[in-house]
Amino acid sequence: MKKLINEVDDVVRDELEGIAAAHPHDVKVNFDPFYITRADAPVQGKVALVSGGGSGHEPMHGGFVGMGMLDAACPGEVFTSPTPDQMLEATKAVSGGAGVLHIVKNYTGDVLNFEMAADLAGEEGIEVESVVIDDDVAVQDSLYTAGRRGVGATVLAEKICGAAAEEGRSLTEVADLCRKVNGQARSMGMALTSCIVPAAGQPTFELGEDEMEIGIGIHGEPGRERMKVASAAEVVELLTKPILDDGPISPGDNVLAFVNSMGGTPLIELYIVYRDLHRYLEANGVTITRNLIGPYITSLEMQGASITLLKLDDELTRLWDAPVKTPGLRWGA
Amino acid sequence: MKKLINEVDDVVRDELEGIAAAHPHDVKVNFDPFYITRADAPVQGKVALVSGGGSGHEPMHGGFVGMGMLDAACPGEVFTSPTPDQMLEATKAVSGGAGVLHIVKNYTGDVLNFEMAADLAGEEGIEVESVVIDDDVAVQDSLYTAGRRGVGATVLAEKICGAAAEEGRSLTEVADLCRKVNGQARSMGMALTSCIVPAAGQPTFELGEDEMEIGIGIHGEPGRERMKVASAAEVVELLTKPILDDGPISPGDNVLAFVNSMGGTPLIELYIVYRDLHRYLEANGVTITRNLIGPYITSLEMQGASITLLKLDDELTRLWDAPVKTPGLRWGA
Amino acid sequence: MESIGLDEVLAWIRQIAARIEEQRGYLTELDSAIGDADHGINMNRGFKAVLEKLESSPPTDIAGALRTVAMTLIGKVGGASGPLYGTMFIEMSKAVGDDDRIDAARFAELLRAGIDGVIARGKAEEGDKTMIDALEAAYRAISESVASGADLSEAVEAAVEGAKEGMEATIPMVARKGRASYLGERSAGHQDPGATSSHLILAAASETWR
Amino acid sequence: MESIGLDEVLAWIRQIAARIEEQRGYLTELDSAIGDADHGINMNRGFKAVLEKLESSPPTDIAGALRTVAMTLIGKVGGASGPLYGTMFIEMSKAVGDDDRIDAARFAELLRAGIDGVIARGKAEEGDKTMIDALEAAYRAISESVASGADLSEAVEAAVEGAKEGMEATIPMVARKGRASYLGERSAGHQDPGATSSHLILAAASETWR
Ligand SMILES: Nc1ncnc2c1ncn2[C@@H]1O[C@H](COP(=O)(O)OP(=O)(O)O)[C@@H](O)[C@H]1O
Ligand SMILES: Nc1ncnc2c1ncn2[C@@H]1O[C@H](COP(=O)(O)OP(=O)(O)O)[C@@H](O)[C@H]1O
Ligand SMILES: [Mg+2]
Ligand SMILES: [Mg+2]
Ligand SMILES: [Mg+2]
Ligand SMILES: [Mg+2]
Repeated sequence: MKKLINEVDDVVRDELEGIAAAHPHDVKVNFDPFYITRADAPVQGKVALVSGGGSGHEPMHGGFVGMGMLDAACPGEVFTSPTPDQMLEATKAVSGGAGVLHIVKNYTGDVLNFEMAADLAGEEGIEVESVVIDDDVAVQDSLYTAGRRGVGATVLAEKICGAAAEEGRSLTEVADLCRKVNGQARSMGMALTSCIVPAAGQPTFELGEDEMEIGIGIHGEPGRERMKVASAAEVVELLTKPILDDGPISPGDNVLAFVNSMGGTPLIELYIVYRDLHRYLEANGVTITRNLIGPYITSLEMQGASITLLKLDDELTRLWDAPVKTPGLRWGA
Repeated sequence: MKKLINEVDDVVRDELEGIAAAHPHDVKVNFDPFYITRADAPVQGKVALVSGGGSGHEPMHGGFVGMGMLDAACPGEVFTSPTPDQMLEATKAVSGGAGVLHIVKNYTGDVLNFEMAADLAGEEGIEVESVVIDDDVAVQDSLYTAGRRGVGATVLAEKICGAAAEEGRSLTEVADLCRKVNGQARSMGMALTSCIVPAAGQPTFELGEDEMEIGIGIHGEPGRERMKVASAAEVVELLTKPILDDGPISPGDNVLAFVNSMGGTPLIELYIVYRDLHRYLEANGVTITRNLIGPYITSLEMQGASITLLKLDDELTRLWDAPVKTPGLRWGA
Repeated sequence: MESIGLDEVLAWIRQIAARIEEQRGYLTELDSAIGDADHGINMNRGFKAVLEKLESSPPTDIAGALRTVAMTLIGKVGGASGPLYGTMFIEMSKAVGDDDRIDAARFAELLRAGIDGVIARGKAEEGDKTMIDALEAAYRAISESVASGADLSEAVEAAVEGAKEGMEATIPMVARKGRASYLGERSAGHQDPGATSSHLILAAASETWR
Repeated sequence: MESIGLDEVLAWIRQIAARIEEQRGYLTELDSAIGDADHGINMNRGFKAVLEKLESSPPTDIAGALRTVAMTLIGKVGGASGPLYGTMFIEMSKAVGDDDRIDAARFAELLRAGIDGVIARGKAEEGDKTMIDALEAAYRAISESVASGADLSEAVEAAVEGAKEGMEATIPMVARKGRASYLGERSAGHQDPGATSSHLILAAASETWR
């Protein structure tokens, strides 16, 4: 394993110390338990947004704390959900009296831990709503399983709901908006190489020199299908067809297209993917009116990419365009 | 070779088509010859900034075209300097009557091609000044060699000089400022893995499972020393000590610290490097007052990082903070 | 052994920690086949913290010992297994009440309470390819054993046997809960890591209470 | 062969393109040891474009043919070798003027002019481990050969021999120019890619003009 780290057990702590040193004017880092809040938290009268999840997906979530996006993020160990005490403390730290929205990616661990935290926060008199994001079409959705994973739509939901909260909308409104974003967004990812969990020290899975994994999860969970590597245009079709087939996006729609690096794939390749996505959608009558291209929800050093499409309307577009000022996403401020 | 690309020969064209599709309101892409300009170019009365170099370093330079930074970028083939015709056409396209600054990284190819282009532009009556960036302390500087390479300082110079040009400063002033930034900045990089030039199809160099290369160039040029992999803290010292030993930065100085990914190293590791850099500089009496952390001058999918330190004063700080709106770097707008 | 008290419960917990530490790589390997390669790491982090906690604030009764395990797992493990095992030990702690001795029948009751907690939290059923498969099979075995008049050691040994069968039964299953469910059919052919750690937890009891 | 005209010059250029295409991997491999692994790719891209250009706008005299090579290399190669070889062919084109035949002495003069162009642009000297080492050794050899009365074929063969020696002489050198100079002492022990392509360019002449 080759990584720029110190002790394997200190990866998350060291990272948080880096974030604290790098962005002292924007965020506050709490070390016991681990959580990150806006430097100006709590913002009185504003619905507060709290998210969290395993580390290893940077900039998500810690990099999205700041004006116009999250109020707090709870980082777990690498690829491991954080614990209820972190979420509870973060929730208390950012609660500004207007309620707190928990944005939870749909993984059993995240869901269970956030559930416990929401119960505890409720007992302390803080109104909490939870929205579970489950946009990954690589996984068959079903009432009898853990359901779909939460992936790229999380970033979009955090941005859009963050903007709505800044506008002073109520907890119910922001939570409904979050459900709307989740309902209108679909994602799928793929990997060219495996990531290496620092504590494991070796690749999570083995891929042959000429193989790729389609439908990969952001924790290196195996995907739908292992196949021979293909061109960017073919990969785009393999990812985008299931997204379009899944429902919410139809010909004639405007979408936000989010082309994401899994961590090890550089921007030059993302732009090629974007080009092919643009063509594919054009051929299918779907118009890209907003985009986001870069490493925003990563899987350590995994090479690969994911595509997220969010159906846009005027409201979502306006909230997407609203100013945001976080270490990981910034415009208009 | 595993990459999200189509035909190897089309990598740069496909990438440019992606950029054109992604940022139509911000940049214009010219395809014959290849160059990228601000959508609103030429800006009358403003000194225009033109840079360029081989592709494979994204977002540099194309991603830095826009308000407050470059007026044009000329992408060459992967890791190969662009050609004089590109530079000449780009220079003509953005010239707003106040002169054009060529920001050139010190590689023989870039220097020679930009020299030819500057001569040709001069023949066409456009005033051109050229500044060569050579901040890489991994290479021994000498009058009898090609000299140092231009690396991370290029990004900082493009941002700072872009802000100065926006303020309406003259060509001589902007060129002098660029020389000042270059004089006060020093960099050094390292690699954990090799990159793969698409047309070559295999790694540029081989590194053992437990080896790293200290002093690597951004084209996979071998570095100063190959050694056993070490902790982030040790790597930081290996990169930063030569930077501090080199001259311009002394105890008591304020610096901008730029921790850059070579492309395949994810943000989680960069923050750990930043933490260790922060400590190392603190112990050496140097204060970080600004920072930039992310993949900004990459080497395809190479894993590794580089550190650039720029000594700041009030002028440079103010220009760094000035609004910038490009696909790759954005704040205040 | 007819029954146990606080000391034996503490010895059990220490043995769990030791066995998890020892099997950490194996559990993680199982999780890398159908999950995210961290189950051994998670459990080991949790039980190491439990040991520290037992040192720094020694519990004074069985309920307190089980509660310490629960709260530490909840606070340190994260992932799915943290809240699930945390809930299991909380429910066992609640069920044991003020008792200072546990015999075979009582242990079976505690196990039932713990399993019900896991089900309430995780909504898994037998056959979903989770820890529930090992735990339910263990409960069936211990119930039968208790009914046939076994003492604690014998009953726990039966539970371990049951857990082992339940654990191995997960191999052909297609996962319907947890991270492995994302794999659909591809999850078949691999043993569930959580079922494996459940077996380990019961095996630790049997190894201690002889 | 005593002298050559436009047809032989065109044949030479085509042979360069063929040999570069064939040796493309080798040149790139050399460049990956001490450069950035693109010299073969660069040169091949350039000479493929030269072939297309010769098809689409056939030159009418030797100067025009050499100029086409020059301008196409400048416009298509990039890197260090683009402007350097571009300049070399420009200066050869200028030096040939209106001549429609070239003999041994004249070819030596053209080579001198080309080399001087490369030096003016790149500021390298012999011993810097660049194409200049192959080119200057080639020039010395062809000058001697011409002085001793050789015809064009013999003279060019001598030039190739000289280029080969100059190319091999770069192996132990420590680079002082170009990308290889970044390596300092570590550049020793590797043959310079540009010197190798220079040898190839002259070898193509000798292969054509027999
Ligand atoms: N809903 C559930 N009910 C019961 N057990 C579950 C459930 N979901 C997951 N598990 C168990 O948790 C184990 C995985 O634990 P672990 O790897 O620590 O957490 P994570 O999946 O969050 O990484 C699985 O092997 C399975 O036995
Ligand atoms: N200043 C120079 N003068 C003469 N030749 C040079 C000079 N710099 C580099 N070269 C030659 O150029 C060759 C490298 O060409 P190439 O790989 O195509 O360009 P780049 O180094 O830009 O990638 C070197 O092997 C060397 O022979
Ligand atoms: Mg996990
Ligand atoms: Mg090159
Ligand atoms: Mg797991
Ligand atoms: Mg080269």
